Amino acid sequence: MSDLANKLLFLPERASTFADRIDFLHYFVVGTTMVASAGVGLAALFMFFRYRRRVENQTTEYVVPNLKTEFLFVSVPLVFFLAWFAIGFRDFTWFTTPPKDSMDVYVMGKQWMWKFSYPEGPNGVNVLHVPANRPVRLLITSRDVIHSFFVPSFRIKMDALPGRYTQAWFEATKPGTYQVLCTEYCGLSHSKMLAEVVVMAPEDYDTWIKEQRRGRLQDRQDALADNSLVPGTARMAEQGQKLAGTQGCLKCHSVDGSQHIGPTFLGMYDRMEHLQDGQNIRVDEAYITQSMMDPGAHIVAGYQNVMPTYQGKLQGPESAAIVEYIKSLRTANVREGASEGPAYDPIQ
Amino acid sequence: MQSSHSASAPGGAKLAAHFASLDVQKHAARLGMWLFLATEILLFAGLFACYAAYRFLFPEAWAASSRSLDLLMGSINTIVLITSSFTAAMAVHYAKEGKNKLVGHMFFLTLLMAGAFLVIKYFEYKHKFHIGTLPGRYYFYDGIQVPGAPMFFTVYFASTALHAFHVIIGMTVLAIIMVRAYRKGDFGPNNYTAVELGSMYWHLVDLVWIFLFPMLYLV
Amino acid sequence: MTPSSSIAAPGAAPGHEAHHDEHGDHPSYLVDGTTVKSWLLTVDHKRIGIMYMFWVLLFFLVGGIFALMIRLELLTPGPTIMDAMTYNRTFTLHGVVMIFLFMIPAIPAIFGNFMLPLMLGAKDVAFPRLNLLSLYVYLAGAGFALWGMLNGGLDTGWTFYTPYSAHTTTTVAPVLFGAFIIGFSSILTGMNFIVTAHTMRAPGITWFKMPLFVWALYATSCIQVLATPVIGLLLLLVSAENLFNLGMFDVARGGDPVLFQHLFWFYSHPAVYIMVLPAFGVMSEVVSTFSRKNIFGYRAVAYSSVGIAFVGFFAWGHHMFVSGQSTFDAGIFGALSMLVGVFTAIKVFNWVGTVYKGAVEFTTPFAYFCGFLFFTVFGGMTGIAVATVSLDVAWHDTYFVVAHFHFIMVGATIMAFLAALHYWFPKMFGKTYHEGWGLVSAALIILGFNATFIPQFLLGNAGMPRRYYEYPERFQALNVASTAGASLLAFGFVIIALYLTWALIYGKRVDNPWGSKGYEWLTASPPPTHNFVGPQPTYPEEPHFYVDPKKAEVSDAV
Amino acid sequence: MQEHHGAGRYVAIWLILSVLTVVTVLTGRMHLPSFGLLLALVIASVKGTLVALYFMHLSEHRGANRLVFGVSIFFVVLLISFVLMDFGTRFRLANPPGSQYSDLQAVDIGANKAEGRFGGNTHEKQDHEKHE
Ligand code: HEA
Ligand code: HEA
Ligand code: HEC
Ligand code: CUA
Ligand SMILES: [Cu+2]
Repeated sequence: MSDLANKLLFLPERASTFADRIDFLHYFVVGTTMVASAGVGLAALFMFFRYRRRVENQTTEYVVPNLKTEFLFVSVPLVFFLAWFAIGFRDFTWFTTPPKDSMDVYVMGKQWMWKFSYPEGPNGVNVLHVPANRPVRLLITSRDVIHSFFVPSFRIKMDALPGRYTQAWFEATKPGTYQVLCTEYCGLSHSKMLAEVVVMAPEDYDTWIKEQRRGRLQDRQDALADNSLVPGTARMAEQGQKLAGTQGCLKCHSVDGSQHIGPTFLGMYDRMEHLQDGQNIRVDEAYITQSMMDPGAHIVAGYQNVMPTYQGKLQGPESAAIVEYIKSLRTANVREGASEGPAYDPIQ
Repeated sequence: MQSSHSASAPGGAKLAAHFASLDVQKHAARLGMWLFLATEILLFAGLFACYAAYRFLFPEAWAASSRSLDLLMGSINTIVLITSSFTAAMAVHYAKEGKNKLVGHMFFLTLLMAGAFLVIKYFEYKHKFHIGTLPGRYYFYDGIQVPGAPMFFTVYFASTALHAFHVIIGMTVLAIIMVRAYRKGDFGPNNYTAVELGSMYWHLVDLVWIFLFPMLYLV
Repeated sequence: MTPSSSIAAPGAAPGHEAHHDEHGDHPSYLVDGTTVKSWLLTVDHKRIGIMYMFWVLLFFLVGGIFALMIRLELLTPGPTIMDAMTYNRTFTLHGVVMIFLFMIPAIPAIFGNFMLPLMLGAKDVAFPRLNLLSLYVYLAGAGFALWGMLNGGLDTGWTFYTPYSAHTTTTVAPVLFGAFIIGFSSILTGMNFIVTAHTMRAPGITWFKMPLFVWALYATSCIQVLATPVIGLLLLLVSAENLFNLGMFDVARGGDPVLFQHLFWFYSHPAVYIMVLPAFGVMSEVVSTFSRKNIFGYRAVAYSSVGIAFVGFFAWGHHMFVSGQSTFDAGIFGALSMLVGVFTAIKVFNWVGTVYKGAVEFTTPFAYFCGFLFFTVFGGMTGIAVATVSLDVAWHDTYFVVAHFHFIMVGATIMAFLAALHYWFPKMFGKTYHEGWGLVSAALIILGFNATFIPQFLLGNAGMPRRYYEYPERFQALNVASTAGASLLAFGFVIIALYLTWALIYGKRVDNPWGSKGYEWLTASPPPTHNFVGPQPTYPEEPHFYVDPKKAEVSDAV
Repeated sequence: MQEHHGAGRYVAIWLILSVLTVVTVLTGRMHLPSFGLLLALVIASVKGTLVALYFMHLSEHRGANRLVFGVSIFFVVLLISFVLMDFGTRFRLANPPGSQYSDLQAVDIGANKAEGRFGGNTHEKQDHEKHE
């Protein structure tokens, strides 16, 4: 019965205890909505047929409601609404108070990918492994702007706020793979900020995490990752790498840390660069773009102003791809991994 | 068709064609002004909410930062503004009696004190730019080393700047009325709405400061 | 002129008033001065209303074109007609234009301006020059916003959430500043209406004899005056953040983005009632006129307008259930949101009660009323659904929310806007349109509307987030349905634009084609410049009094 | 409709306001521990009321004006109190780090001495990983 309702309402598969809890209320509310609106609509339609105008300038009776009617108008909806509120709020409190024995996973949203890390490792990108039938608490944060972690099959959602944690918990009920979507607008690739939750049978999960912690099967993570879910940024960085080659950036810039005609790309993103005129500047997206379009604007101390401009030679998306590439070469001077606490890089 | 002003009632007051009577017109003007003042109050409400939120979160930073402000200058400014409010109230008093010259004088005093207020504010700002108690990322003061301190100065600058902006608007309004009192001298028992509304605006500026002062200087 | 004389011959050929413009002693406001200057510098509330109408419809067209671009883009899961950046700008501008430039001024500034003084028996609004100023302030703000849109656009969504809005490289400041300025226009209109209602009522029109449209406008104006300044300040703070790094919401220094959301919704939730209350007011007039009945439960409807305006201020946190706001606050806001629903329900039931024992004529405005009734209940009840805290965890920021607010903004407010346009078209221009075309396009619009937005509810259930440029393939079928519906909807609007323009020029002359006994119909159509000729008309017991005077027996029950 | 009072009344109000200012400065200087801000705000409200009632003649204006003023103050209080309630009761880690309602330190949001944001916050990156 509820499967049929789910189909009719296009609800996704129900795969968490929270989903089991709220779906009934969902049918109740949506059902009442349909009945009430159809009822009001039909009542109006009926009255229109019943009380059609028969003569022009027809006069009518003066009808006013008595107190009982008005009381009915107020109390019937109020009873429904308060009941929904009561049930809804009870479930919401349940959702916002994770059980004591839940397992913690740190989630970090970042333009435009999700990172997951377990308190004692491992870290992963865009794939979250959890055991079925055990409560899991997500401590969610963001590195840049607000994101929101949404798993339709679990019916859960929680915003990721930069520089602080929010929490959400769930208990998955059946093994499988479920999609994670970002539901707070976060910029260009908001719609590509997808990830997935892999729910494993508890025993499988235990062996999985043991292997991960032993650090032997590092690439297993990648094998599990569905390629179509690799975030746009990753693809962009790849593209940027190609472009850097074809556009000749790599003739002057190394990617291994060695100095060449220009400063190395390795670790360039987000470092403080000392300029010729004595100023310091943080290398960010804007600065990198500017360096490509107008290289003479800021000269890095110790280098010549020989870099050609790429104004007009690179399309917008191309330069963005190169920026992503350079960003992907950042070194560990920025704290990685949510398990170290919320790190926040202001996007300057 | 564009005849919003037509009939002229005794006492110099003009009755616009669409109002029933002078009394109604005055009531309308006052009510309009109060509504406008309500919008001003709610404009500052946003800042008060930011203030309250951050003060709630960072009480130590608030206490420390507020002590770095110059209480003497702040207190002087408060007295100055209260006094200017008093002269503005007196202007209405004289307007009702038709003493246009005194109305002008009172507003002149008000303007003078408003000027003084701004000058003192200027020195306070200058000092802050000097020692580095500035909003957000511009903050470079070593004296206060508590999280939240830059936030205090963000709130400080946002609210005092918005207030100062209101002071300047108020000064413009009062200056116009002052000139009218001196030049035309047509205020009288039946025609003092302009003076009254202008001074109401000024009182609001004062009112906001009455709250800003303890909030910023006396936490 | 007595009331009875003005409504003696409904739908009849041109009454004597209609000829005034020809012999010129009391020309209608439309022809009293024909120079451009006489329009641009007018202080006549009616002309100001007409000028607003021009601009507001223009911005509706702009917003509608953006909407169609969105729908086209979402036809396929991948890129269809534009790139991601353009899409993000498109939905932002769609939201900004529709809300700030179209919906907020739509009914109050056009029909409110035009009808309010007529309904109160006043010669004008209390501050005619402020009224004109509000128009120019609006245009200045719109100019700023458009300039910003053309010079780079803005990609934050209409909610401007920080920290994204503080850091995006698109042109945030001009658009925000434009919206800030438009806020002043909204405040000016609101102040004017409140003061007008307080001071300019003609003798005999007491508070509880005011037409319900006036009550609705009054409540709307209170919200405008009290809420708008808060967003004004907020827009300034965000611009300052974006331009100078003021740091009020700067996370790295202890700022809190959720505080931004509190301030934003403190305005924007009441603002949705700025958009819908005037619509409710219009519908109260329409349903009375076309069922020739006094409003069932006049006082209840009047009070509920004020009630909605008041409790509307207590509900803002329901937009932030999963934003990191506390559970406690979520509970309070969730509970208080329910109260708004009760007040709206009172209105809905009383409208239905008005049709009861009426004498209904099914005309274009009444067709829109029927659509409106269904959409309001459905849209409103889905509002209650998303206000149910636990359910919103799943629905927040999905297409379910998009469908909810379009149901109530397009479904309720635009239906009311169209009803008002048709109902008062004869009042404003003294001419009438072709009823057949009216009904056809109403049918198209109601159908197209359902086809556009019902699939979106299902999309939301299925889990499609909003503001998505690309989406997983499983959502495509419903998106195609929605796009198809949108084209039907657009088609309906084009037909309306055509026949109304035609009617403006060639329409049949009429005075009071509906035989309405609303107060605004007591004067000629179109009204003369000062609204009344000669002494002020005396006002009957109450507006919309269609009782046969001979057997004025009053049945005080249902 | 409006009575006309002598100037004495304004002088009196002015004197009271000045005295209250001095009082609030003095009590403010004492840095009263918990109720200092409260006291200051009470004094400010008294002053504000005086200004509104007498300088702005609210005491003589019609009810509608009083209603407008009262309602606007009410909404200010509403806004502030709901916002504070949120901060006070939300999940602690969701409050800004370094604040009194969060268990996280300011360094967690990237503040450090070198960049001169909060200055020398001595809590180095430490054992805050274990939130319990
Ligand atoms: C005109 C505009 C308008 C109106 C009137 C409303 C009305 C309501 N809205 Fe809506 N809303 C929006 C415009 C509007 N909304 C917009 C634009 C957004 C999205 C903003 C964004 O994020 O971009 C939004 C989002 C929104 C949310 C946030 C969703 C989310 O992001 O997660 C919520 C949550 O509570 C909500 C609730 C409500 C409620 C409770 C009402 C109530 O007022 C509805 C009351 C009406 C009724 C309840 C119908 C009448 C009832 C009956 C006839 C009774 C039926 C009988 C029985 C029960 C027996 N709205
Ligand atoms: C009043 C407000 C309003 C109105 C009327 C509309 C109308 C429409 N809206 Fe929109 N919409 C919003 C307010 C509104 N919207 C807001 C606030 C958002 C959120 C933005 C955000 O996320 O930030 C949104 C978002 C939004 C989205 C989600 C985008 C996303 O999240 O990715 C979609 C998608 O389908 C959509 C579609 C439509 C459609 C098809 C219409 C159609 O109903 C439009 C039909 C209209 C026309 C086709 C115009 C036809 C006009 C004429 C032909 C001219 C007539 C001229 C004369 C009479 C002179 N809207
Ligand atoms: C002819 C050699 C040359 C080529 C080709 C070249 N660069 Fe450079 N680049 C330099 C030099 C030299 C500097 C340092 C001087 C300056 O800042 O302009 C530099 C600086 C930069 C900087 C600023 C680095 C910093 O640390 O501040 C960026 C970013 C950059 N280049 C990106 C690129 C990209 C992307 C391309 C290819 C599309 C490219 N460069 C091609 C020579 C080159
Ligand atoms: Cu991340 Cu949207
Ligand atoms: Cu809302």
